[in-house]
Amino acid sequence: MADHLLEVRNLSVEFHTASGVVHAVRDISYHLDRGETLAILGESGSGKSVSSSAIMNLIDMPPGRITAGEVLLDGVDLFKLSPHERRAVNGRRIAMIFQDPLSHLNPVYTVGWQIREALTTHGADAATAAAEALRLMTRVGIPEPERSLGKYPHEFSGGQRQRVMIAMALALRPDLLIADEPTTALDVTVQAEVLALLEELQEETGMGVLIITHDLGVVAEIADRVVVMEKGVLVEAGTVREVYKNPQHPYTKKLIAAAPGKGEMHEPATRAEPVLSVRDVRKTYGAFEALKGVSFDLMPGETMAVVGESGSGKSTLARILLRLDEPDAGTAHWKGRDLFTLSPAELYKLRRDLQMVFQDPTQSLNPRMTVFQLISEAWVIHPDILPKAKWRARVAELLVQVGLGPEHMRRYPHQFSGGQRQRIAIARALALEPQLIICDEAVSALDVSVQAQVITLLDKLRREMGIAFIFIAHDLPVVRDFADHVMVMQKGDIVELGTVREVFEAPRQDYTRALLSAGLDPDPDVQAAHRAARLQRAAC
Amino acid sequence: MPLANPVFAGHNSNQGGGMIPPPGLSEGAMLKFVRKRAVASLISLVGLIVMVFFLSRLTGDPAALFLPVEASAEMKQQFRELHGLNDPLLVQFAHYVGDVLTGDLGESLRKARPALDVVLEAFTWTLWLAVITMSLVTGAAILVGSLAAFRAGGFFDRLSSIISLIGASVPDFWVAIVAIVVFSVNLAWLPTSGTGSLLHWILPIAVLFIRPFGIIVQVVRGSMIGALSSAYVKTARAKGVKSRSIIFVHALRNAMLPVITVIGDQAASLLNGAVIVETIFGFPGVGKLMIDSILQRDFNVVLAAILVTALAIFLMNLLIDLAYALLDPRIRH
Amino acid sequence: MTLQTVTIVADEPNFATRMVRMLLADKFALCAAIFLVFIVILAIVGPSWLGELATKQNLRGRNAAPFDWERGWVWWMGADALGRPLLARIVVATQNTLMVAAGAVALSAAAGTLLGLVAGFSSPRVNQVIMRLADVIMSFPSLLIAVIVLYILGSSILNLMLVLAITRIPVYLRTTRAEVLEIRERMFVQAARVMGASDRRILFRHILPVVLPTLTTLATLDFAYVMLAESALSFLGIGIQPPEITWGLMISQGRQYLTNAWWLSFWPGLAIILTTMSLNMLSNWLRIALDPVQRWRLEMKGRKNG
Amino acid sequence: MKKMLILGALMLGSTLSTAFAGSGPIKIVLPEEADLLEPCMATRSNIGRVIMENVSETLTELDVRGDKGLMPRLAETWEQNADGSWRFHLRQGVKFSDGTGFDAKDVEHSFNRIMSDKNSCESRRYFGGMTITPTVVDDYTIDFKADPVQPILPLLMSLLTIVPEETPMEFVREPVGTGPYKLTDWTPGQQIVLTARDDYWGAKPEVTEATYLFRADPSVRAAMVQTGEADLSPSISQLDATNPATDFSYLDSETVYLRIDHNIEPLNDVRVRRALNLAIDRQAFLGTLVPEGALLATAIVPPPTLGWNPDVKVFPFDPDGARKLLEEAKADGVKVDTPITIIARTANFPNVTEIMEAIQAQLQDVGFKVDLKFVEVAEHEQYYSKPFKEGRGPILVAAMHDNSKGDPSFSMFFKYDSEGTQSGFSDPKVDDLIKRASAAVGDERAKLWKELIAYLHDDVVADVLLFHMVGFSRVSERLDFTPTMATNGTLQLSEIKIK
Repeated sequence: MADHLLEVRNLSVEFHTASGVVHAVRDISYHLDRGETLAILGESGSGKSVSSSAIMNLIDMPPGRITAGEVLLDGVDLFKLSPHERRAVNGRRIAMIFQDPLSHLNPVYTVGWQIREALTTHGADAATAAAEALRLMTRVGIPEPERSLGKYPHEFSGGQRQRVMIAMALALRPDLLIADEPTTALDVTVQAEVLALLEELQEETGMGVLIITHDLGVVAEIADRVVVMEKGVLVEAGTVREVYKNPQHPYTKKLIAAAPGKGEMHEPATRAEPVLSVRDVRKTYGAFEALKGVSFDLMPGETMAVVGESGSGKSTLARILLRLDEPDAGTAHWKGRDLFTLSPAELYKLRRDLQMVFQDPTQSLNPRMTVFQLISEAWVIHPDILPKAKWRARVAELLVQVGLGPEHMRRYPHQFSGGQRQRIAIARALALEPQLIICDEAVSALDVSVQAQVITLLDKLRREMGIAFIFIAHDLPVVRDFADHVMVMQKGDIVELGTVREVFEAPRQDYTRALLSAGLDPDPDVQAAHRAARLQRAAC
Repeated sequence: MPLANPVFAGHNSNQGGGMIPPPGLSEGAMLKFVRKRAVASLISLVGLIVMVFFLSRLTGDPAALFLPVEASAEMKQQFRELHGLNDPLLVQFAHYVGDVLTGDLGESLRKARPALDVVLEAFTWTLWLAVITMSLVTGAAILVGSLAAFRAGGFFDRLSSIISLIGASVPDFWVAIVAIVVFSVNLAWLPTSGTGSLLHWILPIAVLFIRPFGIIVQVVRGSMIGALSSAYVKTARAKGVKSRSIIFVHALRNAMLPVITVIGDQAASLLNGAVIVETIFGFPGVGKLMIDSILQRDFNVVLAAILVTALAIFLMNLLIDLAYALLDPRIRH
Repeated sequence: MTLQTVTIVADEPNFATRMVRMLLADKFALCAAIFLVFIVILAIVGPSWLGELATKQNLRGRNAAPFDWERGWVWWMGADALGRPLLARIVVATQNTLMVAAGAVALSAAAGTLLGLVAGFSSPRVNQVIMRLADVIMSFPSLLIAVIVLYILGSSILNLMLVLAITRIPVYLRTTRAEVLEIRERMFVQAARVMGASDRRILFRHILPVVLPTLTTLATLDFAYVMLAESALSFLGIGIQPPEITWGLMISQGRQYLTNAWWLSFWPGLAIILTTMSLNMLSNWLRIALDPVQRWRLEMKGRKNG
Repeated sequence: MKKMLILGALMLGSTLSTAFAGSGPIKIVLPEEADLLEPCMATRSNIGRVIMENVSETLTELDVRGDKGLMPRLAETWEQNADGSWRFHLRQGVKFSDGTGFDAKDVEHSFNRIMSDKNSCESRRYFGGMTITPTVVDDYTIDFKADPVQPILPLLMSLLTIVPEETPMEFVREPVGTGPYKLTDWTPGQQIVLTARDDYWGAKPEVTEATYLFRADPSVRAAMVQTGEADLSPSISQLDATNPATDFSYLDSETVYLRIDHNIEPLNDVRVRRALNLAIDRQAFLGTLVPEGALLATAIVPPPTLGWNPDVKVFPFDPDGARKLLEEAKADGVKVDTPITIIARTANFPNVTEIMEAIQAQLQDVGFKVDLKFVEVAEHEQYYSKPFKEGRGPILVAAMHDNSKGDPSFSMFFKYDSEGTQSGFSDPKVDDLIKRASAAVGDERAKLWKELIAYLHDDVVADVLLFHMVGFSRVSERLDFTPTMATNGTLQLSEIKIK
């Protein structure tokens, strides 16, 4: 038994919340050896992070409570250690990196200070710590390591910040590294790099890695074994291959099925008169060129996917088309009228045609309005659409249309899950009977299974109502099943524009190819092949 | 969770209360910011002077107060003539502005000496009182608030919140008088009032201490609870950092921004003079001077006092901006 | 990291029920609320109930000591310098005291919030004008404003309200403006804009409700502050003038007797302390109760207790 | 408590032997800081208590301790010339604290200075309504010619502080005088220090140095003497005056009264005015809201004043009589139901609020409708002094009047003459009596004042006279000092002995 590096036995943790006691994890057990990578796979609310928090002593008690179980590190039960001994374990024997490095790094201290602190906390003297910090920064591949030590977290890019986190975590060569969604907020290309770095370091140090993720691709890329969690319960465990190829539990099956990028690709209809015609739109913020002359056409009922990494200008484009921001130059003709020269009154009329669904429904729905108020607000603003007497019936109709029920009308957004909230946001957009909906990362924040459902909903609306979509995403697989045309953006420029098949099967630009190959495939075999190809390319 | 677009990150910047310099500025822009603030303050200052000048003159005739009730009409007339109070208000104002621009803030009617001298003398005392009190308050409130936040809901938290609640709820003149009765008269530990030795400072400072302490403790506590539950504290715990260091090194510096704002507000009200404490303890500060001067319709002193304190508050606000930048590198550049 | 294991799509209890439940969960706040309700009732019925008794003078029975259980209950707190029962006077004074404070808070909150909304949402020029105005009031020592305005207008309950309100406007103004600047960039405001909502609608339907809890908390705290400020004005002799009475006035009248008849200023002082403390406690509770992120603390406790 | 108080007035002359007299510095705590130390402003109490007769001296001095009347100070003798002017023979060998000698030119300059329009000297007011020309006869003799002739000119000279002739017309901050002390330190807001002069012409005082401190709060002042932080506080609150060993009360020359505005109905009716007087239970205030030692007033001036009339009796407390008078007036069509407003000044004198509230209650008790309004000093002044506002209702102005000068002329003209700034009525007989009394001397003068006082009180019922107030001092046991009526305005350090 004691020969495992880490062993979690029959762990149960509960939390006291507003809605009563929540059993965050119930009776879960798993183990991890040196040099091995174990993935805990689960969607939000599955309790996948709870066991790691218990291992790191990060559960706030109250409201949390560990009701049963033990966590053995080399056979020693961590729960039985004195606080002092327990603290000595953290950082030294077990280290952890987190999903959002910007908020997990202290914003007011330099990264050098923070790395050195990890060392000095466990007894290193200042000089050693300084030298070691520099070595670590160099090792994780931060450019200009010496100067970078004096910089603050906000001065780095997202990928670099995660590298800093890794440097800090590995400062004391821990036996175990817990990585909680380490690449979730990163662009695909950066994600690949960070995962590669993790693997390299694991090989160097022989540590065990516990990776917590919702992404099957990440599991396929990095893990040896995987445990799947649903609602606090461990439903399936095994090697990555076994679980993917031969899932036993229905939940696992559902997860695997929901992974995007496997359906039929759309064949766009023959080109008609474009409903939206964008020409040479430019926008700068200070010295930063957000859009460098963007032009494209959108046909009625067609879906244009806009894909690009952060900073590519795709969100700016959305805001400008909706006049939430003013362009510096360019035109955008909607049914023959230039959107950018409309007077406020004309704009008000046109708002009905153009609607938007935002990335984060938690933030785009006013928390103090009921669902009914949220949806019917459209008719308060545009009273000529619908007489007040019919509002209730129409809201019910819309809710059914997006897969919710009329009984949800009186509730507040926070009572719904993320996917349900996004459905409400879509219902709100539909209330104005628009002809174009711009979806800005509308599914990025959602779990995979929910993502699939929302996309299915959007697809249905397109087919039934003939609505055109501009669908902005940072992830290529997501748009594969849904888009007619794909526009790839990089640093304010369109680098590639074509039908979905052209872009996915015969990309013309290196950048597109890089994006495609950096994307992680949930199938471990496919992903292994991708990886081999990538390594080969890198070797050349 | 939200994938913040860096383009909008600058755009969304908080300009809370016009206090925090917008982020994303270079060092040179900081100077520009200071200059902009100075201009804004100058406008406010001019507005203040205009307002005080005319409002105070609506409160009555200084002659009636300076001279005894039996004074004849001619004496009053002659007094007004002597001090230029017979001119139309606008003419008086023009004279005043002209004098101020040449650095002359006028004479005190009551004291027959330059108003600025009178004010600066008093302001020195107020400044010291404010600086010492605020230093003590800040130190104590941070310590107590942080510890309370660390074990939120615990015994110390409850105790400190009750104490700070009482502190924020007691009329200060009441405390002042009771303190004199107890500590000076009955126990004879401290002098009742006045200035002279260091001992004289204890009671006024102690009384002034109470309310800002009560308020700041609560702000520190709230802000620290937020900071202690933040992600970077989790990181620090994962690194095995000691609790003391987590509180006072990791969380505190992050929690200080809202605290500094409140400290600024409280310090500003102390700089405006602690009228009641000054009155009771016979402390020659600017607050009592201001009230006495308006009671006596000694307008030049009132105006000079307003001018001096407003300038001091402006400088303090600049210092606070500087402190923001010192504490938070995101604001700094 | 959020722990939303189960999606509760059950109907939540309505606002009032929920607030009552959360109030029951916090013993301190509950006591505070009960005390305040009691005080408000006294304020309403006090003058008509005990008005006569509170003004009946008896020079021979001046400064009668408290705790004389043999006399009627109104005498339990002793009598003032004119032999009037202190307890009755405190009850009668409640109305003026609360009226001044409530009036001042309501006025300043309304004016400050409105100006703050406008400043945060309109052109930079309007914003500048409003902010400079706030600066002027801020750098005007509040007691000095009070003295000057009360001298010009004369001292009455209404003017006192007005003066205290003026000095507190910037507090609301600055808070509202800062919040508006932040909230107007939030996604749901953008969403409303995309729907074509007018500025007014965005301001009052979307932004104001979000700012309101902060302002409510602030106003509760300010209520306490204003009561203390009123008593400070009385101390300086420029507040409410007899025969009107407020707690603050009673303290300042009684303070000269502090060494030989402590009860004259002690009881009204206690009334102020208890009321302001209750308000402070209630505001602490409100800050949590109105914050969706923190609310669970109270709801959880309520469940455990009930 | 009442028994513990010792009436200062009764203690006069009973000072213990000064066999073991010591000398040394003392500290005095005053309620209000002297904002100026200008000799010509010494008639104002906050200034006078510091410099009057300590730094700056006068030609004559009124004895308020005993009954010596007007005593010589810088003038050794004086007499009236045939033309009605007065001649003063000055003391020789007197030096100012700046070393210059004192002579008639200094007196002339001092007088011209207070009359100058380059300053706002307060003492000028005592010379209003007359033209006075000083003429230097020789170095140590000076004539003052007054038009009209002033019988009390030597008394007026007790209000003229003498400064060296080099003194500028504008206000000075460093007073130079001939007194036993000179100003050695003045830290505004904190303290003023006077030090005894070696070259003073008179007897050397026991107090070698006096430090003046300033505290607004009366209980703090009392506490300071108790704790030894100060040796003398000339004014403390009645409530704090509980220690018979240190606390003295003294008749302080302040008279509290309600000035009646006779011009407005119903106050124009003498029955109504009498009813006001009968309705007030003055006796009930004594020992309660007003200190026990206070006297019920029958005149605007306190008893030691020339012409005070012992035959005038205080109005009895007779609510029924008051009601009857009111009914009579009402029957004659006087609108007695008109609300009358009492205007009082905030913090005018101790317990002003309570006293006024009690008076309000007593007046209401007999059927008056009375409002009470407290105003601040500047507004009070508008109600108190002419020109009165048009359209005002019937008002009673509660006021306190100070006359420690020994002669009623300082009060009568202002308060009762048709031309007087605070006069609420116009009566030819009163005007005539004031005029005649002011011009008279000796017994004739006293008789006329007496007549006036009786006429005002009994026939005109000019106002509601209330109390001659009592002040309280706390004196450290190491001092031998008894405060007197004059303590309100002056505090002669040379009168303070150290045990």
